[in-house]
Amino acid sequence: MSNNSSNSHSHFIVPVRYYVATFVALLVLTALTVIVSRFDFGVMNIYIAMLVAIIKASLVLLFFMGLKWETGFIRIIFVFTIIFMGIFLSFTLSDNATRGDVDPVQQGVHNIQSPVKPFHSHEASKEHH
Amino acid sequence: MAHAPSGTNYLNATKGWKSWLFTLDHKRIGIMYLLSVCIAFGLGGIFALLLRLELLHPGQMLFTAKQYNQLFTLHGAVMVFLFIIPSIPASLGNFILPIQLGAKDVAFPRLNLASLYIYIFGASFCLYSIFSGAVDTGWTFYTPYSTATDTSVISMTLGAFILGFSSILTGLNFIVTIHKLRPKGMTWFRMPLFLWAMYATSVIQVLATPVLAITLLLLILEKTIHVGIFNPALGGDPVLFQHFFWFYSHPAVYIMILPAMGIMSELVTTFCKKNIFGYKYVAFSSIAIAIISFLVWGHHLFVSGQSEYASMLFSLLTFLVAIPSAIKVFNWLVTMYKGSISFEAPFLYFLSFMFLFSIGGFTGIFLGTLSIDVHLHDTYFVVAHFHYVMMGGTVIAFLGGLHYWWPKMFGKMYSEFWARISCLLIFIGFNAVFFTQFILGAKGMPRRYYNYLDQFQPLHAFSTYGTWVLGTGFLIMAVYLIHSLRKGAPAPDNPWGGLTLEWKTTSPPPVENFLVTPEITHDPYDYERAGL
Amino acid sequence: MKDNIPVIEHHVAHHFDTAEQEFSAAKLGMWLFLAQEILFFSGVFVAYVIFRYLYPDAFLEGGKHLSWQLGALNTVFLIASSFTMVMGVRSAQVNKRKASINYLIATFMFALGFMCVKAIEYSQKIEHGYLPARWFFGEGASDKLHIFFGVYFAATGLHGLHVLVGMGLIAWLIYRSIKGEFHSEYYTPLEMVGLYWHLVDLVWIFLFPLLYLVG
Amino acid sequence: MENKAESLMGHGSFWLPRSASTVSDNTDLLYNVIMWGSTLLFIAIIAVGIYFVIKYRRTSANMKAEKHVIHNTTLELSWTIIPLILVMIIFVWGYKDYLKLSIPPADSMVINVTGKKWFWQFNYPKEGKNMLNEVVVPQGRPVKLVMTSEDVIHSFYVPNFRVKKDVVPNRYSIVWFEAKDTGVFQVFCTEYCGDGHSGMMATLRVLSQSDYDKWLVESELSEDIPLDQLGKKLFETKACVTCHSVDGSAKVGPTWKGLFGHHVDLANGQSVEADENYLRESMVAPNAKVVKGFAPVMPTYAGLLKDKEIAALIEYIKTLK
Repeated sequence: MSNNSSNSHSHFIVPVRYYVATFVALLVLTALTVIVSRFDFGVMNIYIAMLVAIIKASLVLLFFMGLKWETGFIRIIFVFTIIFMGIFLSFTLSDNATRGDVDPVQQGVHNIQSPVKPFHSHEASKEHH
Repeated sequence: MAHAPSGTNYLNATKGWKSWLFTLDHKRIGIMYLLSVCIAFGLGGIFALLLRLELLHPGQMLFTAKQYNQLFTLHGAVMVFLFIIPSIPASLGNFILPIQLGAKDVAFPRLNLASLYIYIFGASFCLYSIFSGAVDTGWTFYTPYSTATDTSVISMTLGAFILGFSSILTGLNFIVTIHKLRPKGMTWFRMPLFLWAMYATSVIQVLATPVLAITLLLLILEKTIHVGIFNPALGGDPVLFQHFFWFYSHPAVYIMILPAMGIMSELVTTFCKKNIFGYKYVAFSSIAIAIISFLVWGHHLFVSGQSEYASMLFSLLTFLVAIPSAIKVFNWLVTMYKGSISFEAPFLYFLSFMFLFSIGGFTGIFLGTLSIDVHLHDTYFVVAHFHYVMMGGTVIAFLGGLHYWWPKMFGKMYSEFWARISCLLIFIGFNAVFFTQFILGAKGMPRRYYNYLDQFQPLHAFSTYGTWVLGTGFLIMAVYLIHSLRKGAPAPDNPWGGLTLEWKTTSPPPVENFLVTPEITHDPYDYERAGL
Repeated sequence: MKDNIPVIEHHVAHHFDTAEQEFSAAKLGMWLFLAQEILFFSGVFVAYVIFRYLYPDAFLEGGKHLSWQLGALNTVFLIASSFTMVMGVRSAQVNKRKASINYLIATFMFALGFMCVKAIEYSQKIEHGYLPARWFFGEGASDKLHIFFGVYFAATGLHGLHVLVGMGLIAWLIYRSIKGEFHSEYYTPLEMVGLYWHLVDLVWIFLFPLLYLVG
Repeated sequence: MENKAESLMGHGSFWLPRSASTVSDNTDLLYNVIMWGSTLLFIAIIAVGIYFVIKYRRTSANMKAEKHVIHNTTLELSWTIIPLILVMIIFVWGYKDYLKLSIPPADSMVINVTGKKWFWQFNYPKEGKNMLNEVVVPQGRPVKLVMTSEDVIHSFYVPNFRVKKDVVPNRYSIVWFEAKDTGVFQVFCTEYCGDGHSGMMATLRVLSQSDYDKWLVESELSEDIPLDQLGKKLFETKACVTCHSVDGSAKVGPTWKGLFGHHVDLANGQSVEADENYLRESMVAPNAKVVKGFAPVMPTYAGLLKDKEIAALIEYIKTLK
């Protein structure tokens, strides 16, 4: 019952150069993000790291996962997924960020039982394990 | 139209228990789901009867406080996870969706069977938790109570986690089916509104349920290895758990109600012999509900310690979700205008739904209003509100759909007389049980109370008497439906005069749904064109 | 036949009209599955963001306790495995079936490398007591450090589980490829597992800087 | 002094208990507006429905639909926009009232509240008073409760004041009110917190400013009543009654009836005699010896009971033969 199975020939076959270029770009960006993180740009560090991560993720999505060649609906799914994730994140954060606006006593936690031992003089272990 | 009254159909095509357990036919899977959810409903219903019996008088009657707490938790968990969420989509949806679409099966039949077994696997975890020191946290598993209690939280959450995947896979299957298996001529706007509703439901199932999965997983991690993020003693935030939990569980409310709305659209057109009023408004309001449902979860947290700003935001968005629901109600109402209305049992369920769901909707406005929710939150008012929506809405619609498609599913007619009696009893009993609880709640009676002040006793007793009427209604239904399977008159292909595709095949349908592939050339409800 | 692999023909399931329809249905289903995977992981990311916002010190300190070198090595492993994965799929599409099998084996090996590095990392953390709160006995400047490690283990643990599942799937693909099931006419499972595998890579692309670098 | 809270069912309107704080009238007004508005709309929907159902029922003369009206944009838009406007009005109104409920006046008197399984502890930081399951406030003065929990989430709810707020462990939450009238009001816990949840109630007494001042200087214990009678009183006021019975029935904890002088089987397999020392220990370190068949859920009363009160409770237990 292999009726017109030749159909699958019509699939677009991605030229190898896209894959190689993506691969190289990902490696370069990884190196970049590691190097940048070794310098202290203050709060900018996380923004740079996230920007690079988003570029890397886009490359994987567009080329490795073939989103560049996909039709409308799959893109819509993807966009909605990201939107809902964004809503989840931003609404939850908006709660945490504005707690205590009415009365500061409502902010923060008290009396927690932390299992963390205070730091002594293990400066060496800080960087190496 | 195909006629094969004495021919083979999906029920008798193959025989033996193996032909059921290993079937890939969406209709048989739907029937097995139907059986499963009905058992779950019976179990949850018995829990409910026992709960109300305990509340007949203040003080101890049948159970200790702990047993009562376990009972209400099990009632909630069984009803939500085992019954309502899979009720319409997995049973009626599985059976009807491909047929209404004009497809031979769902897109992934093996996956469909797998979701059934995942459901049963998850359900067995839940059952196990009943017998291994039943969980007493309430179905919401709020931390830190759930991480501190010594009852079987882990097996119940694991069960719900697994059931979530059953739900995700069903939703995924339906979306792909609707996208890829529409036959020629079945354009988006020629789809019956039940399919639009199922589509919107599936979107929520796929995009919201995974958050429940991660929430429950983190809860299990919290309980076993103390990750700390939900545990205030370790610096975590229990309110964050509530955010996580309701990010799924509020959209889940729409997983429950949207398919019910889909059934209502089918019922009103068929029994009024009239095209739906405002097809596109009804269709798009389903999609609108699905999207807005993701934005409102914080209205469960108005008094939880959530920030005032976040509460304002969630209250605003909550009111927006009321609009598409209202649009649907108005459109159904006007659909009846100048129709030819007949009052068979499914239509009685439609009328009950209109009555009960409207009350559920209006009382939702009280709870969405910030200042009033402060008073009503976690009282019986909330209990009554969500029962009006979940039971008065979803369960009533489920029963309406069950009676509507019963002849199609089994090829047998049930007793119309007893169906009307039972519908009436359910309607009266339901209102007796739950309308009373609105008054109790507004007066200040908190929910999840094992014991209560003597002054609340008369109303509690009245509510309990109502459950007996309600229970009788369901008992009668069980009897006449089972009786119809053995002794019922054979059903014609189209007993109600419906126009959607399921009525164009035999009752029960053949294995591949249609003997002749149907041609679709016009609207699903075009009674004018059909000349009926 | 260029390769000495038998060709097993694929039969289109009865409810589909064409192989094309079947393929596109599978692909759509897979993307929906990936959507739910993303939202599944979103829980961990939300937890990360919230607690990073609440306890910035703990998260800055926590990142310093992790080895960025091992993290970077793992990133390279996953990127490389993603590359070999697409090449594996592509080779099957153009009927280079031996090459396809070799690429799949390479993917598997990179994944194994990832898990080995992960094991080294975990054992180091365990040694120093940087564990979720129940067993946490490490030292730190911030008293919320255990929260960082709670998130770290939840996130990397779930990701690691996904890698393990992916390895199982790839092994299964290798077996089926050797049997000759995949060729230019039929390679749906290859493509689907490929998509899954890239998602695992995608999650790591975010976890790596968030946990290891921005400390 | 009358200690029983006023009836929630007996006073107030059909729907709501009597409104007794300065903000509760706002809540009630909006409640009634929504209630009457919804009722009218609901009746309208049902009336139209019933009219259609009767008018267009299937008869031999009406075998098919008379006319197929299938869309009307004006109608659709009007029943989208009008409800939208209505709910937006309600939203803004509710939000404004909510802000009033949320923001305590700057000159509020502060009482610290601790929720525990299963009682409420009230501490007056300035006045130095400690109370259990009972709180006394002056009339006409804003009171701010700064609340926290020692175990799980509880919720502080006074129906007559229309205020409620969850009480979360390791965090502080606030609720405030200003009582209009004097009286005794019911306090509930409304966040499920376990076996004693429904017993976790307190009473809130509102006194006129002069009575309140008098109450402040009054000594907590009246010296002249016998110890066992004092113990009986404490059994109620210190929330022992939530978990223990005096009639032989088992509640969350074991009964006190016939307890004194008898042997008690413990969860660890041992058995002890219930003498004074055992009873005292069970109050200040309840989890040291847990009775067989019961969960170790009792909080410690160390610091909550004075020596004399412990002695009084022991005397009371002795009387329960």
